[in-house]
Amino acid sequence: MTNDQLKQFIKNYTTEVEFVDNPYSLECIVNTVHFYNLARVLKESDSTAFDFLYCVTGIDLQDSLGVIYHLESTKLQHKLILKVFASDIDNPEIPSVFDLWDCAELQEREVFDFFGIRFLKHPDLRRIFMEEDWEGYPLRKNYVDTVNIIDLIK
Amino acid sequence: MNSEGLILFFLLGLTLVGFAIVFSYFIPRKSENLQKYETYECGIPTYGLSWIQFNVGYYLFAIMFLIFDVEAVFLFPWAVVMKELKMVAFIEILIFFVILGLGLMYAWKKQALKWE
Amino acid sequence: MFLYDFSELTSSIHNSISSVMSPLATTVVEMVIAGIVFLLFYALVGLILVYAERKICAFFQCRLGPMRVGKWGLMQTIADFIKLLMKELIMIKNADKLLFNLAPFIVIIASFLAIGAIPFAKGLHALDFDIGVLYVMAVSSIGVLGILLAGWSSNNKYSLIGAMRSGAQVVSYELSVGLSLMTIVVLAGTMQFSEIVEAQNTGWFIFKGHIPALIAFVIFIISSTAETNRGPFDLAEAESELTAGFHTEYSGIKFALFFLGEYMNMFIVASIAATVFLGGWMPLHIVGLDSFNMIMDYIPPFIWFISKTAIIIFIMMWIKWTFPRLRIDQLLTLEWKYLLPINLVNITLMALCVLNQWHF
Amino acid sequence: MNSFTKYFSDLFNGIHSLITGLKVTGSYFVRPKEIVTQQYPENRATLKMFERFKGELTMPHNNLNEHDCTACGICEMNCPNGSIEIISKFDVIDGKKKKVLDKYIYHLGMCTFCGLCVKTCPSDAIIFGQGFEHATFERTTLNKQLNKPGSVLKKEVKE
Amino acid sequence: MEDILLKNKLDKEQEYFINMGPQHPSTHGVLRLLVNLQGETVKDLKPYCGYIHRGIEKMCERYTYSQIIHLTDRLDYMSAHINNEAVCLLVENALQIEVSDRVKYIRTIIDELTRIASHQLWWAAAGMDLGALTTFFYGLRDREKILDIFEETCGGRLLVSYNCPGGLMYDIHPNFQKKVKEFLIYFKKKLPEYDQLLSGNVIFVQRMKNVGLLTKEKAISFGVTGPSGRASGFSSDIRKKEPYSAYGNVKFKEILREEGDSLARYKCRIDEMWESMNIIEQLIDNIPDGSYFTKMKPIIKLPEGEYYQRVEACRGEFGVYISSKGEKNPYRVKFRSPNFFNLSALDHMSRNQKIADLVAIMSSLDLVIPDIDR
Repeated sequence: MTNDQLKQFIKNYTTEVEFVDNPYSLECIVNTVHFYNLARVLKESDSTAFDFLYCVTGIDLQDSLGVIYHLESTKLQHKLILKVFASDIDNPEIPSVFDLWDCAELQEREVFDFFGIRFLKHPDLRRIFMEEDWEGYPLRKNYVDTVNIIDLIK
Repeated sequence: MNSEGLILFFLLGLTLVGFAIVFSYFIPRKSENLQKYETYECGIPTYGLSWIQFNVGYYLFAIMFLIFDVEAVFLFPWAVVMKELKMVAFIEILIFFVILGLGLMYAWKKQALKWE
Repeated sequence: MFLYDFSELTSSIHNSISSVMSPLATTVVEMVIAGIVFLLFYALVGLILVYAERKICAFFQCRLGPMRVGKWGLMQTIADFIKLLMKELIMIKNADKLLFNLAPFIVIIASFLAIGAIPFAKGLHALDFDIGVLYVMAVSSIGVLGILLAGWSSNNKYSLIGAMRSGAQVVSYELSVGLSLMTIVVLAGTMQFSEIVEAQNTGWFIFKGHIPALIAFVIFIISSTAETNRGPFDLAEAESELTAGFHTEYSGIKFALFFLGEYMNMFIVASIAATVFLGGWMPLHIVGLDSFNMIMDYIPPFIWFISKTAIIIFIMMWIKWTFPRLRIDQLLTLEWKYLLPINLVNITLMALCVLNQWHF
Repeated sequence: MNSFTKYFSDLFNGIHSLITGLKVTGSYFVRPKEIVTQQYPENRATLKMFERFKGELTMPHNNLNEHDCTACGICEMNCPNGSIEIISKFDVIDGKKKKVLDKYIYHLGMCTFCGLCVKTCPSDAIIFGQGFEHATFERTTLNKQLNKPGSVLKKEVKE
Repeated sequence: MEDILLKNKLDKEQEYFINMGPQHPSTHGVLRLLVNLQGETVKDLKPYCGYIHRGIEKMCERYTYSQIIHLTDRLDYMSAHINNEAVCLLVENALQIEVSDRVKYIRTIIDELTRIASHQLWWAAAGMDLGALTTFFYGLRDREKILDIFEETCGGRLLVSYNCPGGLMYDIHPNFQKKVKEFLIYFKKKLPEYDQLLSGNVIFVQRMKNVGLLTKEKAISFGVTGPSGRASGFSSDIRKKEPYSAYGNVKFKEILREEGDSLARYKCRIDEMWESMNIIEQLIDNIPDGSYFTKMKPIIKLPEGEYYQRVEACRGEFGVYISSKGEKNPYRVKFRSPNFFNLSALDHMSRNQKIADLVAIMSSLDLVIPDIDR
């Protein structure tokens, strides 16, 4: 599918989306309400068949926290970047897609660990890299590290 | 000198280990450390008991061994007298082996030899 | 025929001692002498084997091995032994203290009992039972009890799995060891080691018994390697999965004793193989080459025995440093589905050979 | 019958594969020439590193005890770990106040040998040396001063 | 009711948990696996990461683009040069800088040398994990030859830091081509020995065959890429899919297998070594003349936007995601590390296998822990 066809496909499903044309691939920003169902359709529909989730990135845009899903279809060779933002910084919640892509389980744990985004219905949402009792979410922009090695060196 | 020999070799083993352990009980410097006396499990405290009922697979083979080894013991006297008794012994042991072999085949077919 | 006979030497010592002492004192003095000799021999063999293994494995691996302590690193094992002796013995908090301490005793005593029954040369033979083969098999399998106790008493999960594996493995391979030795007993008609060696005066059993003896020899090497818990059958201490298996919690000299026990067991099974299959201390004779046979006779029987043992030990090391470790189910499949049936057929074949005088 | 032949073919293929493996290790055993061990401290005299080897940062001086460093600070800026510290002073040369190098401090303990300092240095004042024996008992000995005491900037660079 | 509770409690006590790692020989680093055992059989396992987490993504937010490169070395240290290349390609593509063909060729050759070196170490460690200790020394011996080539040209052995945005740090050493050709001749003799020692060995084959099965669907779903994924039939080679550097100019096969077991993963890597040698052979004599470095502004600023660059590292697809606000530091950097994705499939693959199989599966996945933790 070309980018335009993809756009049309997604628009047919929901209109509450925003598209950004990126030289790398099509970007699609969706809200948390429609996100899970859109992801499910994109994965399960035969005309899109996004079966390969190859990167899950958390991002802190200061006014909102988001997760970026890089999707690819191994059958149809097209790509899509799916973005979802949670605007409630104090209690960000995004539906989990662990049942659509198996790799998402660990990846979402990583995002939870660093950004504090809670993935709804995730089976085992614990910190993965940091200790269980670590305070704060290190990759957020407003995170203040009391012992900042980088500051110590500079 | 055979029976004394047995005692001698038993004592030898006892002396070697006993001396070594006594020696290294008194000579090396000791250090106290709480972590030192913990069970080693890659640096993580042990989780749960380690003395629990264990997989039956190991015992199954012990039982199999018991069956076959007891029968193998019968073979030793046969092996010694084989040269004298000649044909009689051979036919007898052939029958014995057939039975033993059938037992093995039975265990094989029953998947008792398969590790679970 | 033989230039060297130690029975005269031992009996002369016995006579000279008993002429000045009471029979009880004679026995005690003789035992002390024999004890010291065997203790020294035991320690020496242990040290040499550890050094040999390190050097040989290094050469297999394109390395030099120990080179620093002494010329060619000859003093390395002694240095290691002293180091281990100076290490503190650690007793794990949750361990079963009695059994934990008992385990190294069992391993070492079992190997001592077995080493006594080995004929090093004519007359140089401490325990010569008429059921020698059975005796050696019996005492050498006591050793596994030590491993089981060590693994169980450590209260460590790795150790327990290692001990369990070792148990299943040793009891399985015990059968093959017994049956392959029995193949030769059929040919020799005796279980006494001295007589087995004497019977090979006219030719080693591996030549005399040709095909069945050769098969028995191969099976014996495989199953005895397994019985001594050496690679590729070292499942009990499989370091890539169980860190150190049954001796994970042992430190210092106790660990060294397990280590020593393992090497001594290797020596014992190698020397039994040399005795039973390769003619023990008998020199190599080739029919028709009388001058060659004469020269061979001049080499002392002790040297013959040691060199045969060394060759078998070398083969065992070669195997260890080449093959990957077996999995537990592969191990048991090998024994129960390959070695055991082949062994049973092989004994029948050997009996047939003996019956029809097919052997040489 | 099929499983019977399979049993024996498995057995013989297995034995054959094991012997192939034994041959490889055995062939190395009888060829001690293939041994690759380097006996390190003993071969110090013959051991030579390649000229590009990044052992440690050094500042070459010529025999007049002069170096090329103008204390511009580009290397310090580019270093990701802060392992370079340039302490400059102001000297009066020909009546003009000029910034010259006082101390070039190099923290070897923090260096990751990325090579950005050497690459970006505009006057090629620093290079990587071949020394690799850095083991010391104290961390402080890893902080080195690269410019030799009393060294000055090279004449032609000064102009 | 009480009975059920009691039974549950007993079942709980009968569960046998073993920690493999962080100090364990088979995890090749500081990974901890909590394995639930039933006898020798693995019921399930949970990975615990983070023992070597250094916060590289956070550090990158403070670094300039050329400084980021030296940190990517330290992710998957076995494919250091390939990781560097990912960042360089991203910056070059974003700024639309065209590097010379010489740079592309040299990068590709060193990429493939890195791949061979990585697979050599993997082969060495795979043998060691299964108890054949000799392989470790043979593998490292051959790898040393490549490291010497790296040392002569790049100045580093493991963490080469040879790439920089716009080209290379310095030109290749005059001996480079000669040494690489010598290495190819040498290694073509040694690689069959690997097969003789391990690949054909009956013990080895039986330990690897049908162990740790991963179907193609699961491999895609878990995102298992690289040789591990290709062994399941997942055609994921970025070198073919989105050719970068000089991969478009060479002919090579993508190694694909259908079985999806540990043996297939093993064979994939062995075949990849042959294929890498094939690629190097095509390139080594044809390195074009040209500049090794395209001059760039001293301070690199990426235009505002988001960029993603993927390359084929030794263990799978390595990706860099950079979100830029137009400043000299990136706003957010994310490394898509192949090992983290491969690790997620470990639990699925090792269920109902033996504990010895777990070791075989881990060695066939070839995990590098610093890449998981970042």
